Amino acid sequence: METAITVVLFVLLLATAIILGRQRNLFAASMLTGIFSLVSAGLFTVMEAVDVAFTEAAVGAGISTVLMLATLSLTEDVEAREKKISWPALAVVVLTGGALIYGTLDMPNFGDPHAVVHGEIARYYIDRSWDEIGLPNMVTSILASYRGSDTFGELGVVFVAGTSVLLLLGGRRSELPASGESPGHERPSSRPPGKRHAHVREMPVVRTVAKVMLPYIVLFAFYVQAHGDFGPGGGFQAGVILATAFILFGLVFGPQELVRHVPPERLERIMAVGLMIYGGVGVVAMLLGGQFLAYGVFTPSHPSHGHHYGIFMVELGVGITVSAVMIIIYATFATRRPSLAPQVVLDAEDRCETEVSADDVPLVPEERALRSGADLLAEGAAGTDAASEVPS
Amino acid sequence: MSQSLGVGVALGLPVVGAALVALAGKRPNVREAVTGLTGLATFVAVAALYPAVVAGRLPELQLVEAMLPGVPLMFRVEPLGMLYALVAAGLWPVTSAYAAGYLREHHEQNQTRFFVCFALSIFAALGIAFAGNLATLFLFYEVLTLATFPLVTHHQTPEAQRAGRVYLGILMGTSVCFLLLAIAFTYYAAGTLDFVPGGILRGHVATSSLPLLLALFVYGCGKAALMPLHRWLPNAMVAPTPVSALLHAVAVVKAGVFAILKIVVYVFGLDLLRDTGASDWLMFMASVTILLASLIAFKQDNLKARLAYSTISQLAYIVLGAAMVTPDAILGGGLHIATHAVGKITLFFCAGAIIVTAHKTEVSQLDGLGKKMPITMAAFLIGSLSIIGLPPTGGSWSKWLLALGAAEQSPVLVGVLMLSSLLGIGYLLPIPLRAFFFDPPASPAREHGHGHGHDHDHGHAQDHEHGEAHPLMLVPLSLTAVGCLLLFFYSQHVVALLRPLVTP
Amino acid sequence: MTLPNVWNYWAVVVLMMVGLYIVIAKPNYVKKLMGLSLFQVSVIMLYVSMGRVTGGTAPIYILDDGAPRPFVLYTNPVPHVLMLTAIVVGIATTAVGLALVVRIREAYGSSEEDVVAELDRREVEAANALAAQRAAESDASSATAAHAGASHEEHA
Amino acid sequence: MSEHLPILMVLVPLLSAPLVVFIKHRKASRVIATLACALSACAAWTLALQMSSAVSYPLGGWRPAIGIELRVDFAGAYVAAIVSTIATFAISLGTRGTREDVVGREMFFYAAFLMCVAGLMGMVVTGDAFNVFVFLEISSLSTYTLVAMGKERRALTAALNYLFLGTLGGTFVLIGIGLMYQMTGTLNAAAVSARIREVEHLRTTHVAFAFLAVGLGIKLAVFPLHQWLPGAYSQAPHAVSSFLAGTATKVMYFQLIRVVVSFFGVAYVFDTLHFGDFLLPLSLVAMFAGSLSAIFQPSLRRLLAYSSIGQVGYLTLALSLGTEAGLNAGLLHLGAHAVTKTALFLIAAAFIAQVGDDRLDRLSGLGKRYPLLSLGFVLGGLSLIGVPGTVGFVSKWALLEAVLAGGRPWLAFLILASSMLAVVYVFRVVEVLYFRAPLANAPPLARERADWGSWVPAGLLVLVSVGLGVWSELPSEYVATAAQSLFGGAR
Repeated sequence: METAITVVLFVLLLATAIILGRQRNLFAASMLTGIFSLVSAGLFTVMEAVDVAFTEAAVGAGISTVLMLATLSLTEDVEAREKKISWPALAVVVLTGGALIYGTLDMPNFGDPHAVVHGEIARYYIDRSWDEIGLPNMVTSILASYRGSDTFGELGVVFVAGTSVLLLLGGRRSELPASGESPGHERPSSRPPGKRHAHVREMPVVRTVAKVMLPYIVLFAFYVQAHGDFGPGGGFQAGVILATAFILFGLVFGPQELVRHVPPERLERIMAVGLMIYGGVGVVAMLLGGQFLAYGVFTPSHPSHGHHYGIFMVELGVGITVSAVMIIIYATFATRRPSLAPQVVLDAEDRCETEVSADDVPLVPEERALRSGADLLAEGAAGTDAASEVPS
Repeated sequence: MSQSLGVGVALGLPVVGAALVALAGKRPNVREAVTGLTGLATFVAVAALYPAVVAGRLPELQLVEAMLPGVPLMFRVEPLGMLYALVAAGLWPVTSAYAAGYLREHHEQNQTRFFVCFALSIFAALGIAFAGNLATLFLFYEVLTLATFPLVTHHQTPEAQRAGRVYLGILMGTSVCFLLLAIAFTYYAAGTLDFVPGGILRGHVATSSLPLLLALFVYGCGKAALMPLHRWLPNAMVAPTPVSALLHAVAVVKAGVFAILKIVVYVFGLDLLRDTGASDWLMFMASVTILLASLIAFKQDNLKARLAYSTISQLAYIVLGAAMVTPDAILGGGLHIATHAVGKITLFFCAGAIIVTAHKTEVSQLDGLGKKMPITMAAFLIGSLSIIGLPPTGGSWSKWLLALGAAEQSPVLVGVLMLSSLLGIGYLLPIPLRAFFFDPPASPAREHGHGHGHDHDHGHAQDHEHGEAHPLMLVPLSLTAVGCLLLFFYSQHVVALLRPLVTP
Repeated sequence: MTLPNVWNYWAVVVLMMVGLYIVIAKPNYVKKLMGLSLFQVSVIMLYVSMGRVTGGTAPIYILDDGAPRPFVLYTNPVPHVLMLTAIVVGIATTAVGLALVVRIREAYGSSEEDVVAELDRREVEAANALAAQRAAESDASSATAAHAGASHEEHA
Repeated sequence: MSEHLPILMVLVPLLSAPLVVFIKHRKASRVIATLACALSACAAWTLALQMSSAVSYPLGGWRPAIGIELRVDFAGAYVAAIVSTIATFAISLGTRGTREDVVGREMFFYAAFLMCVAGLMGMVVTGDAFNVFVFLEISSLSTYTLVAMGKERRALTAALNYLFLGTLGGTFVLIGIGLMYQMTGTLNAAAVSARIREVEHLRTTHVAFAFLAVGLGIKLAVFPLHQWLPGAYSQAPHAVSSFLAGTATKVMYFQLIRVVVSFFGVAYVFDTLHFGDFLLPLSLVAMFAGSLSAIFQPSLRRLLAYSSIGQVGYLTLALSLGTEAGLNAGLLHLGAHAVTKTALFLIAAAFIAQVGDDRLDRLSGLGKRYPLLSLGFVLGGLSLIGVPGTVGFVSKWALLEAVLAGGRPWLAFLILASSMLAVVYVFRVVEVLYFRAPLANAPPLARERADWGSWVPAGLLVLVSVGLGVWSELPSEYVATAAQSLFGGAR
């Protein structure tokens, strides 16, 4: 049974991947990446990797898709031209794949419980983590305590991502629209006249549903944050979910509105705070005479309690930074004021020709800036045919 | 202790001089005064070491514990180095006086850079002379190359830059590719780099690979200008004449042959070479170089170029002496370092004086010059005799000793020496002869209508009146000419100094 | 020889290679990034597969009144932990990459590799041409200077 | 406190980064960043000089292999000291040469820089395979951004290409770690090397090593995988290019050594896999191709970047010998080249600050105008060539001895021949600086005043590279013990 499901999922994944490779319309392609992540999340669940599945679903299917759409709203939304099959690339791929296949030949059977991987170390975690730390979710114990510094570094990566995006795109925010009524209303559509589609933000249903949903999403985020010790979840997933709440808000009511309510300056500080909390916990442990991140020293009498406190704080730090960074990244992308630089394409003789791509024409910057992934989604069809107007 | 201090002083003075010169750059008089004074002081400091060396108490100075693992940066003044240092340091003040006159007459640019690099080259030469092990020798060898590079490219004209590239390419290339390789191999094989009387290689290197190692050393010392690595020397003649004089007759080229001699004596050891015959091929190459270079010198009309090729051939004498590894040959080679230095620097001084005073660069233009510049041409005559090896000049002794050594080895080599001396007569003596006994050309344009763009350049220079060279040039060249004669009478001291090399 | 039962590793490898091919072969930067994330997700699958234990449950203790039930077969939790980190790295890389793509689109007016490369090549060529021209001019002047110096040296 | 040194040298920059962002003050952020690097350097040096044997630091108090262990041996301390010191020198350049929109948001620049330092330091000190990957990604990600901050728009493409290649490299490393973990069931260096014996005949193990080697090879710019390097080095802001030139490839090289020696073991890698036979030819090609293309570069920083590719060739060549002497030479050259190349990039930065751009023809005849800078470049260049009296010579000498001890004199000759190419490209610059007439029609200088912010560190590094060339026993002895302890008993 399980095998059957796995096979089906793999087939789906392969199909998605190949279509993604051939798909020239990048909106569709980014949708496909989202689908790919979702299906693989399913695969992870089948393989009992619930935390991974959870995270992959939240990140891969959620955040990264939104980011790609936001990017596409600032760049072309279609590949210039189908490239012939590239033999060198194929050679590299075949070589690498061949090496990997060759490597699998001496692997233990799939799912073999006696494989070396499941040996001493894994045994130790499974057998001892309950007594040493006392959390039902082993993943959380390992992640936050046994391999705590990995997670610290992981948080560092998130922080770097936030910093980098701010450094790269934070420079040019499109200024806020005249305050007062929330934007999105009676704004001229971002589409050239003639092919005007209903604007997502003008759909009362969407706005109402969003209004209703937001609190629950936030609530769920806090639940995941708190429940990470007992079930799948934890700071990272919680942070992402919290961020998605804000991102949804941004999508529906416009990123300008989001930025107005959640000023990026504050977010930047918050994102720093989370990392400092995590490091701080470790440093405190050092000051109390233990090693970095040795939570046991908090309550020498009863180390496992110390671990509870430590892990709680650490997860908190993770949640804070992750959510802050995710919101920052989305907001920075969505509020980036695009340049009206005309698109440059290669003509037959590889001489560059400059020309204005179709959807640059009718837009003034502010408006274009306000378009975000969701609109483009709603106008997916229009997006494609607008794109197909780009001579290639 | 005081001895090692003396070594330090001798090495330090040129550096100090360079610094002072750089500081005094703005005021030429101060600058040249400083140069001259440091020159004299250095000579005194070097000479002060002489008694100790003769007495066999070799002064030592160790600067750094381990410049390389197990290899200190240290100096030991042994006889050969003493001789080389004396020659270099002794001719420096003379040359700097000459250079002062020459550069001023010549209105050269960048004179400060010139004098600074000059002092540094002397520093490097002394370092090579006193080097106590191969690593130290190599260090100063490279310093010498780098310090002379700006002197070669001094004029900064495209051709000067081209010459500079050849110079750096050959000298640095050979030293990095061959010499360093040889040194590294020596260290790997023998475990030490010290100069030890009797050599350090015996029993460490297979007899079959000895010739190869010797070749790496000999051609690694590209400064010895042994064919086929001689191209850089004629190229370097674009440099101002004082440079050609001191560096390309004394410091640089002698550094090459000196290094070869020192390596043969203290790294290989005469006995080892004699037993294995590893240096036979070198005798051949040296002989070839001697003859070929002399023949080429014949064809050179440009005075400095002719002198350059004569230098190449004379250097090969010393290499030959090293290759013959008989006591007399070694002594002769060592002595030839001194005699050829004095003789050749005289010739270059004269050539420079002629260029500056009479604006003549070609041999064929010198007819009748003896009347206008008698002293200069007389000095030139003496120098030529010394180079050829005729009495009453020092050159005769070194040639004699070399001939003795050659006689021990094989009659062919004696023939080579004789032949090359004849060639020397052929390409050197005509110059003073023309100067004294030919009539000045009525119109050089007619006489040499075929060749020499120079003639047209100098067409107007021919008739402009000039007398003897500027005293600042005349005095030095007379001094060195006298030196050639003195060496004839006092060369036994030099031989006595070198004797320990061959009698361990 | 009997092949070990590793067919799903092979499936993973195939997915990986599709991603890799997209990264290398596709000219569009966004597409490349998509391929990159495909590649990374497949690597995650590789890890998760190696952590799988047939019949094992998710690595969360099954508690009977506050104590873990004995003799339960759990999946190996370590790969899961590692892959949580890997996922984060992946999204971080994607974000930075996309930001760069946006900047490039603004600077070059294109997000296609070959176009951008072409534009760069021209920029370089133009700079070289300018330099060559500058050098030529000043060489002309310095040559005259040098000649002056040379003749100087002869008719001083 | 001293037992915490290993983690401190990572933690100080890693925690200063959020601090900088939190304080959000332009001047303060620069001061904090410099202080953080300096502190981390102090920690590294103290550890390096006081340690008597390899130091192990169990993070979280868990015993190694259960938790993550930081493991610093002599070589690690040596590399860490170099990295943090060079970071201190490089950061002193501040945000010179960054694109204009950094102005006002310097704190993010410094934060990214600090994270980059922290990542590299972390890679050096950690003894856990996956932890290496995490820190690798920290440093890489911040590096991409920092490179993109360069002035010209080509910096952006350079950064993105680096991102693609670098991420592929990182993912290859990840795959390699995964297969290694699958075969040994542990991620801890010591534990892995203890168990590799049992599985070293398995094909999976071979592939694991192959992927680790290729992945690190990309980050290390081993010859065919070096395309990212010239763009990244020549386009990045000055602080970044100086820092990367000195450290990035070096740390990766150290990681490769660790993978070979500490994880898989020399015997397995060289006797079973014949890794040397793959690495040696690549190194030779790199030595010649890198230096050769350096000769024809129109701009100073591209020239230096290509020379770096050549120098990496020496490093990998030393490793490919698979002997302790080779390791010794490699570590020596790592330090020597780090110091020299950073000094040269700092000098290039100073020239750019004065002249405006680093095209060679713009530098003609500046030797007289900037005697100090030019002299510095000459000395640095000599050390690059390996002229005696410079630290470059010491390492080249060690390399020669190692090669000769390996019984391959022809290899020694090739090394020296390739360093002739270094002579060519260095003296090409020297010629331009000293023996060319200044451009008659040169545009006016960008700035007249001396730019001490970059002159002083450059001068210091040049002095170091010359001083250590003469008093070479200081580095030689330490590195000898390092190589010995790293290699000890490996064969």
